[in-house]
Amino acid sequence: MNVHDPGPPGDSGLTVRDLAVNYGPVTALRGVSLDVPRGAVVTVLGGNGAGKSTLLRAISGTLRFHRGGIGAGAVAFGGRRLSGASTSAVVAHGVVQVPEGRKVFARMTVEENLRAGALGARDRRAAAEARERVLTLFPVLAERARQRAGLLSGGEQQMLAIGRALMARPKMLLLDEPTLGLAPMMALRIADTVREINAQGTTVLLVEQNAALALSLAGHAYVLEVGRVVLSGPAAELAESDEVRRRYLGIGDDRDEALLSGAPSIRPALTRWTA
Amino acid sequence: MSRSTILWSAVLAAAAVVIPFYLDASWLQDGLFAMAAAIGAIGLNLLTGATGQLSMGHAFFLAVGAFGYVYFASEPQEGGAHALGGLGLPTPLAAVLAVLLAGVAGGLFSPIAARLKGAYLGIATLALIFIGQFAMTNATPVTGGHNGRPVPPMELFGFVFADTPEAPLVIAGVPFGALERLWFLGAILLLGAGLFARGVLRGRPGRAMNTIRDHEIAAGVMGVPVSRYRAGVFVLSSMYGGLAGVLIALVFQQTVPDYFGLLLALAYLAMIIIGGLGSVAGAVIGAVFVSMLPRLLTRYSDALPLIVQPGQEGVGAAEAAQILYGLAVVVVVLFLPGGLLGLITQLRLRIGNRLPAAAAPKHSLTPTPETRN
Amino acid sequence: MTTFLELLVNGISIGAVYALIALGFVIIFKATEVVNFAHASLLLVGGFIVAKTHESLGFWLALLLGLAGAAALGALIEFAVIRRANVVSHSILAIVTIGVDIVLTTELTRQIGTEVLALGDPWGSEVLHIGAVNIPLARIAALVTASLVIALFLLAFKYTNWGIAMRATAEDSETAALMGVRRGRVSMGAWAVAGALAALAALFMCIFPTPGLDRTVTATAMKAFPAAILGGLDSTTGALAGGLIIGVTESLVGGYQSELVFLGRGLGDVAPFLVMIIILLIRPAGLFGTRELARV
Amino acid sequence: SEKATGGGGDAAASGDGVKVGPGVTADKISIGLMTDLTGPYASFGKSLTNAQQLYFEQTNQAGGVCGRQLEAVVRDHGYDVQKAVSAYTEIGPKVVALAHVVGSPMVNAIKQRIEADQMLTIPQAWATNLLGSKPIQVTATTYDIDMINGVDFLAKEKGIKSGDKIGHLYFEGDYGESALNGSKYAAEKLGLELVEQKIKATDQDMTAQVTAFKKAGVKAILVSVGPRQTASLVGVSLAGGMDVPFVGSNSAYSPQLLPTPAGPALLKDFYYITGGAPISSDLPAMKKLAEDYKAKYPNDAIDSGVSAGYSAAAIVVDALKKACENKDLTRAGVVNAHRSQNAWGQEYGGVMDFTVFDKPASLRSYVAKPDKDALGGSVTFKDAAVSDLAKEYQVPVG
Amino acid sequence: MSDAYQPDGMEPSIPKLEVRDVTVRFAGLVALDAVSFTVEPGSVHAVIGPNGAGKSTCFNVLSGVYRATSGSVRFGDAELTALPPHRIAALGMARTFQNIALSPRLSVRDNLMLGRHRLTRAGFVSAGLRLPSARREAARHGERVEEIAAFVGLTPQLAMPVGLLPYGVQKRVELARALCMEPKLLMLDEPVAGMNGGERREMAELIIAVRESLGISILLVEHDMGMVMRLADAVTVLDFGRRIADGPPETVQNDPEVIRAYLGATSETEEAAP
Ligand SMILES: Nc1ncnc2c1ncn2[C@@H]1O[C@H](COP(=O)(O)OP(=O)(O)OP(=O)(O)O)[C@@H](O)[C@H]1O
Ligand SMILES: Nc1ncnc2c1ncn2[C@@H]1O[C@H](COP(=O)(O)OP(=O)(O)OP(=O)(O)O)[C@@H](O)[C@H]1O
Ligand SMILES: [Mg+2]
Ligand SMILES: [Mg+2]
Repeated sequence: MNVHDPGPPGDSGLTVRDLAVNYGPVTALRGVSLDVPRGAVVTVLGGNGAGKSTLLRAISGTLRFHRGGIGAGAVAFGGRRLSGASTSAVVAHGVVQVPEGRKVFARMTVEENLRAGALGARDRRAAAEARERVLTLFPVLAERARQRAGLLSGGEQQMLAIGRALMARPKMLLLDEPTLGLAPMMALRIADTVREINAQGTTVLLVEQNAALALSLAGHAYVLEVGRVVLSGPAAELAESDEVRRRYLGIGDDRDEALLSGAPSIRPALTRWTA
Repeated sequence: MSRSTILWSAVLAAAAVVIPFYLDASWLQDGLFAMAAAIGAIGLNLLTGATGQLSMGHAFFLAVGAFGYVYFASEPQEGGAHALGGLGLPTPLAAVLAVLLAGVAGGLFSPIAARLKGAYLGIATLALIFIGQFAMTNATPVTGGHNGRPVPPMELFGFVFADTPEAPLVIAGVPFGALERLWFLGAILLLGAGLFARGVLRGRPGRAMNTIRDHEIAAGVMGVPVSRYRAGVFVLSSMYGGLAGVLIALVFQQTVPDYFGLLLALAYLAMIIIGGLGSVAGAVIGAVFVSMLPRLLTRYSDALPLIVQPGQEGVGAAEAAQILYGLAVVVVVLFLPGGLLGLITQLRLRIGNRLPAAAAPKHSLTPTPETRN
Repeated sequence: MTTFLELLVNGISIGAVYALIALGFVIIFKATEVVNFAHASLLLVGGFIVAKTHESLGFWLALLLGLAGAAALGALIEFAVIRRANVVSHSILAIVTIGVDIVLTTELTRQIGTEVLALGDPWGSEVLHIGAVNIPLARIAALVTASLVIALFLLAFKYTNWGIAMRATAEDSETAALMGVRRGRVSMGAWAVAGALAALAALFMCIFPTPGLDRTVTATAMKAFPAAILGGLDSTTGALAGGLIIGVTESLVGGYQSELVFLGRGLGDVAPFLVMIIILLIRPAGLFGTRELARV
Repeated sequence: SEKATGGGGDAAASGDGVKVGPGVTADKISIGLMTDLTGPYASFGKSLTNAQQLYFEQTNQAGGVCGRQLEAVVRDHGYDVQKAVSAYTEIGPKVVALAHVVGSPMVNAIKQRIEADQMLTIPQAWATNLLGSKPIQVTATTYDIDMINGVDFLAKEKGIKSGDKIGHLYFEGDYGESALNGSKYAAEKLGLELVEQKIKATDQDMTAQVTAFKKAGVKAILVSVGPRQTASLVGVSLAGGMDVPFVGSNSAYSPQLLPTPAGPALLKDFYYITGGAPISSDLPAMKKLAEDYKAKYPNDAIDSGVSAGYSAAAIVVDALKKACENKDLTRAGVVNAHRSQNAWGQEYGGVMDFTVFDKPASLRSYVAKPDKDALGGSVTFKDAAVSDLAKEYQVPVG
Repeated sequence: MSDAYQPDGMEPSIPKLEVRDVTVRFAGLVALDAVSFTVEPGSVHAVIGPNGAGKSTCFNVLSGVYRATSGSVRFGDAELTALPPHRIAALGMARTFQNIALSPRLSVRDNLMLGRHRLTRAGFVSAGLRLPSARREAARHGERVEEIAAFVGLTPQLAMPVGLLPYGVQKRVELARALCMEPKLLMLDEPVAGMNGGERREMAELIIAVRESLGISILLVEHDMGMVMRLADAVTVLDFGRRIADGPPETVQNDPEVIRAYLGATSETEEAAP
């Protein structure tokens, strides 16, 4: 396993080498390698089921919750091996994931959700600071402190989920589709937040369906398809590539325009039901 | 119906007809208890398995059925230490009324059944057991009090389901006593109860019930009157319990309040878990397993290692049966999603090689891959 | 009046013991969303260890051992069963605990056999006379201990992260793990604590005024169910309130039995359940429980 | 099939000219024991079973009955009615008599079949509703007779007099209610006021009941509950300053209670009334039984189940012997033989009349008192006697 | 082009939905504050607004999941605010859920058949006894379910348990289930959230086809502004539970209040929402 030594400890970011992941008989990732340098924002694009969430799970050590496991390869952060470590150990190393679909603790209050975020961290003073920072980023969370999180709107929940992850003062943040279901302005807010978090020194690995937004944030991007990396490069370059424009930015498909402008559908019409 | 289903049905039907000619009375009696348990378990599976409403009070409805039948069918008795009431109705009518009465009892509880969910409903139904015990021991004129009262044998079109020493019935050289006769009655009732429940589960009500279990709000928005359905299923399940109670009373020939206690209610839950939640076949398999296990262990205790004869030091058959049945519940949930029925289906599939073994059975206990929030 | 007071005090003190058991349910429910029907066996094992060891070790050491033993059994159940059961519905897990309970109580009652075991407590059959009211010393000890323990838990839930970690794990163990919570530790811890509480309750249930531990003790655990439910399954305060309500109800109904004959004999056993049903009709999540609110 | 016997009658004469039926072959007589080894009466059930097996063994060593060896068929119903019914269906066709059945609900559940089968049955319960059935033999006194004799004892020796209040703590069910019949009757006759408290077998803590008794100001308390409840009652009463005599039914006491904290209270002023002699009594038969039992079961404690089981076994075996003399070992023959005896059991300390079955076989009760050092944990406090009250009492039957 | 399309064979029986001054309060929070709007028969009406503005709450009131604190909702002649969900469904109002709410263990076919619940009658007795009426009903509606499945493109998955299907397909099952109710008003809560470009296009196409074929009213909540602008005939904008704008898409899009509260700078919007 030392063949892919991720480099000198302490200053390297996240490295993923030749990662293969299986869910029982299903192979979800094969031979994926990826680097997230310290302080960078890297994004991973890909269609539904490409394996993006799987990649994040492999990093955060939550595959076992889905009956999955790492078949081959290694993940390391700051020179320390994460593959094989328990989730709590990964968190202790400063790698924190915001799960797909927000997953706030619905029955706990917003306040308690934030406290839950700090459970991994020992330092009380640091936790208080982190709380300050989160509430400045998302004032709505302060307003709703006593409300049960399950009753928040989708966007509020997403903010809570990010805020909760920040409570652990992560060195690296893994974001799984943070703009899912968010209003455009809110998506922009999240984007700003990611920039801000990054500017404060947190490394970010971002998984997004909203490719335009992701590419505007990231320095480097990878494209996953059916469990493999099919494209990678500087974000700006990728954003120019035809393939990415067509598939992930939804630009340049003329069929699209025709369809949405109210022209007759190519679909078989559904007749009315007569009881 | 597939060809193999027809084949299996034919085999089972033939077995059901032949068995009373070979097995002795005590086996028949246990078989009958298993049939009654199967009817009750089907009812509970409609409620707990298919609709997701935990009930720990099923034994109460069995009691209502049993004592209802006895009260409706018995002639009133004066004298003795306690006077016993009764309506002296024809027994088939009494049985039907008893089942309806169990339904009414379920209906009376349905304001609670419709409001509560999960553990709260489970423990609320637990109250039924205690209230039932209290009512049964206090309503002496109806129930005979602590000792219960004798059960009048069923009489259908002049045919009596009892031992008739004065006019013995002998078929193919086999004397047909109460148990042999009841065997056929039990088999027919079970068949009817099973087919009815299958129809319900596969039809419009079944889908509504499953959706209430999986997503109550969605069910309501799709047009299912959720509270009415929950109450309706509770009533239906109570009626199944009542029918099981009637059959048990007929087999017992004496009903005793003590029997319809907490342990019985828990045994029914164990049955549907062990057999497989949400299906008719699962309930039947579970019922047979739970009711026959102690019997088999007792019968073969001398041949089994680690099990001692009554009175010796060590684990007796009764204890071993208890332990095994408790273990079965745990093992099934841990290792056999879908219960014994799921296991059988998987084995059949694997043998038939028709589908990869990974295909999940319809009512498996395992969560399906996450849907997004 | 004296009678009423005496019944009331007695009810409160027995209610405190129910509250201890109910608190165990609540803790387990908070941590794993499971209604633990195996609680009776935790009770039994705790009492059994104390009964078997107090002669050689002395009471206090035996008590410690009993607490530890029941805690270990609780942890074992969590480790061997609850953690591994991967089910959609928590109702099914509740039924699994019934299975566990059947196995454990069968074996434990076999071990206990037919004896009535004394627990060797220091309070004996002494009785405190306060005015005209007589209260067994053991009951006072129960009341004091239960109050202390419950107060401790209320504070712990409020001011430590333990409560948060527990509820987070209960709700979504994967996400809780992403917060750095060690799932195993939290839920196992909860089961262990509940076990210890059960052992403590077993002690007070099996000493004066009852003669000792025997196989019937498990029946008493049943009364803690209505207590836990009517207080609210996820509420510590609820456990206390529920325990007291059940204890007092039972004591009063028993004590005024002859005045209540018109309601039928043996009302004492059903009264707790009737009270529970009435409360649930008004508040479906119990007095202090949080309502299950869904949004779509 | 094996079952196809043609359904004919089942009595037949065997080689030695003795008519035999189910449970009897040319060299073996099978006797059923339906006991509780895993339920609430497990200790009692175990003593009964042990003692009866001892008796059968001794009989077999002495040559058996009618040239046949006795064999016990034991089934444990764990105090569960359904299991009892199943067990009867299973062993009923294979035995000639039931030397003991624990639990009156169990006996009631199979009563109809016992009668149809003419199966001599000795219940180990003493409720009056077990009376009135020819094949069912309740031994010695019933609970009501014991209570009447008990009240009489209170009046004669404990200074209870007309106008006083006495309490009665009893179980719901046959046991408690039979006993209550007796106490009600006796109280009325003596002009006492009876304060009733009914409890269930699952109730453990008698504080509330004691409070109620105290409030009523009772001068003595009758006890027809289980040993645990007795212990709690007596302990709480004494600790609460209610120092009154207690008189229990025979099922209210168990020597296992003596080492518990309730022990001292029980030793103080508690008595129990029983139709059968305590095993510590001077009767030679009892002394021998105690020795033999100790020899065979050195690890098992001796309690009232030992003498009760042993004498019940003796009743069955004597009935079999008599039936053998009559050359009729069918079940009906055994029951008839049994019912022909009118003064059985002198050697066990109680003369019983088996010829009537709608009355208790005896009206004489012992008063026994707990004693730490005595065998079986109790000694005879007053020898068996019938009170005048009991003589006039009409036993309710069925 | 929003008013360009008017299906010619528009069903006259499609009623108007009128929401008048609806207020919803939760403990210490006003989720909807005197909101009013009208959904014209046969139109596509979009409700947009920032997260937490009250859009889903509005759907929940319309479908009877939440009770309005005050105000009225009329669908044709019927007043909805006091009705339980199943009575509202019976009036021909169907909805999908923001978070998928299907029965994961049932097959797609069974999930769709549930949509027929309000149109079918078989109860416990007739289903249990398999009366001919119940069988005929099941067969007839089974055929319609297959038609709808074909229309939505789910024919190959009909027998699969829903839980095993990919997210995008599950969202289509949600839509198909709502269509199976033969609604007069279809409410879609974020139908393309979490979908990629291709899937979004397909869903949009489907919605257009529904309106084209059935002529029913559609109430749409969506954050994908491109889609909203192209599909909607009218748009209502909510913010903090209050209606801040209402009108044709073009007008709303340029409303400064809307830009402030929801869209942010327009140029960026184009970029952020594919
Ligand atoms: N628990 C599981 N068991 C089996 N297969 C799984 C499991 N979770 C995911 N998969 C499979 O692994 C593959 C990758 O899934 P993953 O969730 O990582 O995709 P994704 O790129 O995150 O897609 P999306 O955009 O929908 O979130 C898919 O084919 C999926 O079906
Ligand atoms: N059941 C409830 N109890 C308390 N508050 C609630 C409840 N349901 C919703 N809310 C609150 O009402 C507000 C509106 O929520 P709603 O879900 O309607 O927003 P939305 O517009 O659909 O947002 P999104 O676009 O994020 O889905 C939110 O602040 C939410 O927290
Ligand atoms: Mg994903
Ligand atoms: Mg919403």
